[in-house]
Amino acid sequence: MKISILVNEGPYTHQASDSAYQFAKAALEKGHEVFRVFFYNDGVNNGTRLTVPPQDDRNIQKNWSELAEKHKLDLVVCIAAAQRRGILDEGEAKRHGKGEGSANIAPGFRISGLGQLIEMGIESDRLVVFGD
Amino acid sequence: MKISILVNEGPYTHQASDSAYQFAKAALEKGHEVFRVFFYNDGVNNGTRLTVPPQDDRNIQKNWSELAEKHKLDLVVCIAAAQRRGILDEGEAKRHGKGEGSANIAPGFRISGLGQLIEMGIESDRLVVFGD
Amino acid sequence: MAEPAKSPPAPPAKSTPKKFLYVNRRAPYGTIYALESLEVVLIGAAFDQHVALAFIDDGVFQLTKGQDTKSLGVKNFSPTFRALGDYGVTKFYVEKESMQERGLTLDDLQAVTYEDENDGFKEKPSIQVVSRSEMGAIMQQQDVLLNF
Amino acid sequence: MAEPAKSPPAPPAKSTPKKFLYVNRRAPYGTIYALESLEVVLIGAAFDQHVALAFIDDGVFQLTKGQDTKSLGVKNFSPTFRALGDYGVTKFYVEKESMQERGLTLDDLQAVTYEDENDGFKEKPSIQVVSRSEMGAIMQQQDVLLNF
Amino acid sequence: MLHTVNKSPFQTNSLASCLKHAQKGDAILLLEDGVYGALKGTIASGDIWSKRVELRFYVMSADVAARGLQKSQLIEGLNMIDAGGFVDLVVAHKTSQAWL
Amino acid sequence: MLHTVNKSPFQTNSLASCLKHAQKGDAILLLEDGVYGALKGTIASGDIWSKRVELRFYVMSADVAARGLQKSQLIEGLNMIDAGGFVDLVVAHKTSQAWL
Repeated sequence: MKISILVNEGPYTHQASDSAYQFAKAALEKGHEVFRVFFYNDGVNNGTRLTVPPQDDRNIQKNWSELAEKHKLDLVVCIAAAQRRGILDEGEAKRHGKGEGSANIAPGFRISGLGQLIEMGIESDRLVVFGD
Repeated sequence: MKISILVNEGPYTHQASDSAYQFAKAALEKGHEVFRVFFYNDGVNNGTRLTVPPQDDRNIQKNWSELAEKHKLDLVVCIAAAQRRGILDEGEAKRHGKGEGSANIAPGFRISGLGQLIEMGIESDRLVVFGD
Repeated sequence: MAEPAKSPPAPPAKSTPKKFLYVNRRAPYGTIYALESLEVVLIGAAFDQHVALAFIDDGVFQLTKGQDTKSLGVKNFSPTFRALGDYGVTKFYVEKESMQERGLTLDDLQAVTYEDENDGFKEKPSIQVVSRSEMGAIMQQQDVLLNF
Repeated sequence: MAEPAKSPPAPPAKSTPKKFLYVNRRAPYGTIYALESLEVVLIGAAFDQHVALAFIDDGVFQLTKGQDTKSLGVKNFSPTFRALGDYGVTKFYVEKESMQERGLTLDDLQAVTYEDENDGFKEKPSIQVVSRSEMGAIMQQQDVLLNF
Repeated sequence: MLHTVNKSPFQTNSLASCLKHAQKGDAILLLEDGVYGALKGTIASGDIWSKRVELRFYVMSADVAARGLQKSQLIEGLNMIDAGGFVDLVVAHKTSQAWL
Repeated sequence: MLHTVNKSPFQTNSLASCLKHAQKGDAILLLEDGVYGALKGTIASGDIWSKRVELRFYVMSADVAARGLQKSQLIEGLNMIDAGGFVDLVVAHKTSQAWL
């Protein structure tokens, strides 16, 4: 079955991203297709490559990036929400004059518009929401 | 009177940072000393220079940075909370191999330890907490 | 009303529009969820799906009239609700019990209307006050529920 | 018990330790607040102030015994509470009514103890169950209240 | 229809509101801090107890374990599931709704 | 002592818990979504009404205006203040506590 996931909260502060990750992993293990994971609201903060969690803690961003690589997952960060919260890819960083090297989007994530959220609602058999 | 402020939430998602800013500004206008503003939990996200809020919205990070410059405010971002959430200064970015130019701490903010929070509790006449 | 536990229906073909319900349970301004939900509604209106908004619990506060955010220094987004009719978003289900619990009547909410193109562009109210049990039934009829 | 409305007392001299109360009102793991509050307590213990912890509302869940976070993949920080005695943090005020409302008894909480250096290093319980009105009074006696 | 509740019933109105809107035969999944709703003998447990026949209740076992809740403390007859069980629930219901 | 409440009493237990712990003569400031606690004729307004003599209540006027609440909808006798008034309240009380 084609399943999509919406994540509304950032890493560590709320359990939402952990729950979404465990759910996505289990869905893939059961042979379902994860059509897309959309990160909205503070959820965009999952997509920063700059996190350095304590050594004895899980690395939530890395978990997502690795899952994306392994299963060709589509991890989409909402552009409007990302701009408000300071998550930029190279194009965005340049466009807003933030300086060389300041793009902070993590591997496996891409920035796109809210239309991607609507589209995944249309295209997927199931949509599951995780938030605060 | 010597007043300190603790901000526990990031910009835009919760009103906490707006409330704290309005409070700090009013305290300064009344002639009080704002000894320190400490950003903890998701509050560290107030200190990213990469935000690009919509043109018709307030720029929360810039508000803080400008208030800090005007009044020589001490804006401290907790290092442990900042590492979890991907807010780094140049030293931190280098230490963790994040690449040239990737430091994203905003002007007027500095990264330091939790001891600064305890110290401001000891040194200040009043401590006011803003959060979710 | 209940879904069968083990036999999900086949997904609709791509060309069949789906029923989207945006469920608003939070007050405006204290958090950004109401505003960012509205941004999704605006984008979603371009997609030719069936769209409705539900306002329950503190979500009913999003529709109060006379919102004035000047002193707060944040954007007043309540007028945007009134513009939704032009985008074909004309179903605002507002829960009666949620209003009553909060001391609100329909008079405390702003008027939201649309022009019905199937009825000589007559101006009609978008807000429909429904009971809690009607709201529960409405939720069951959707294809996609969006919660923020 | 009430503070005078207009005549605040002078702040204590720098050398006088202040009374810090960490007020825990949230459950562990669903949000990070409990963990990050504990991190402040650990750092604060080095500062030679009077420190106490209050557990009210869902905060009482932070002290349940038998927490096992393996399947969740997050760090179990509940053993840290047991280490606080070694840092001189020996006052855990737990609210009786909050426990009762949640179906908890003292038996459901882990034992937290400290060695009393003023009493031959005898092992004593750190947890003190107090009534809600006692908790209200304890809050009034503080110099700094920290809420996360 | 599947409802997910991730909040403590002692802190927010999410579970209460969910139970008022759920329809006969719906499934309710308690996860994250929502698992505190599964405790028996609390000021909130009456709500679930009175709906336990009309609705089907599921509880995320990893969240129960993390919070140190013992089986003997929980309302009888709730279904303990893991992330795979969560996926099965989603698949088995046309729609799901998160009571955030 | 000053208590600040920034949550809607319909969504969380913050105001209820605050009022159970506040002591005679304490000041309570409702701000952000906490101002909904100032509405009269609601399922939550009895709590404040019954404590209005024992405690002093303040409401952030900018938050009331933003939410479109009219004076006629609010419990009588609460003190409307601005950010400067908030500062004065903090100065006038040795400690403050945020019921987040």
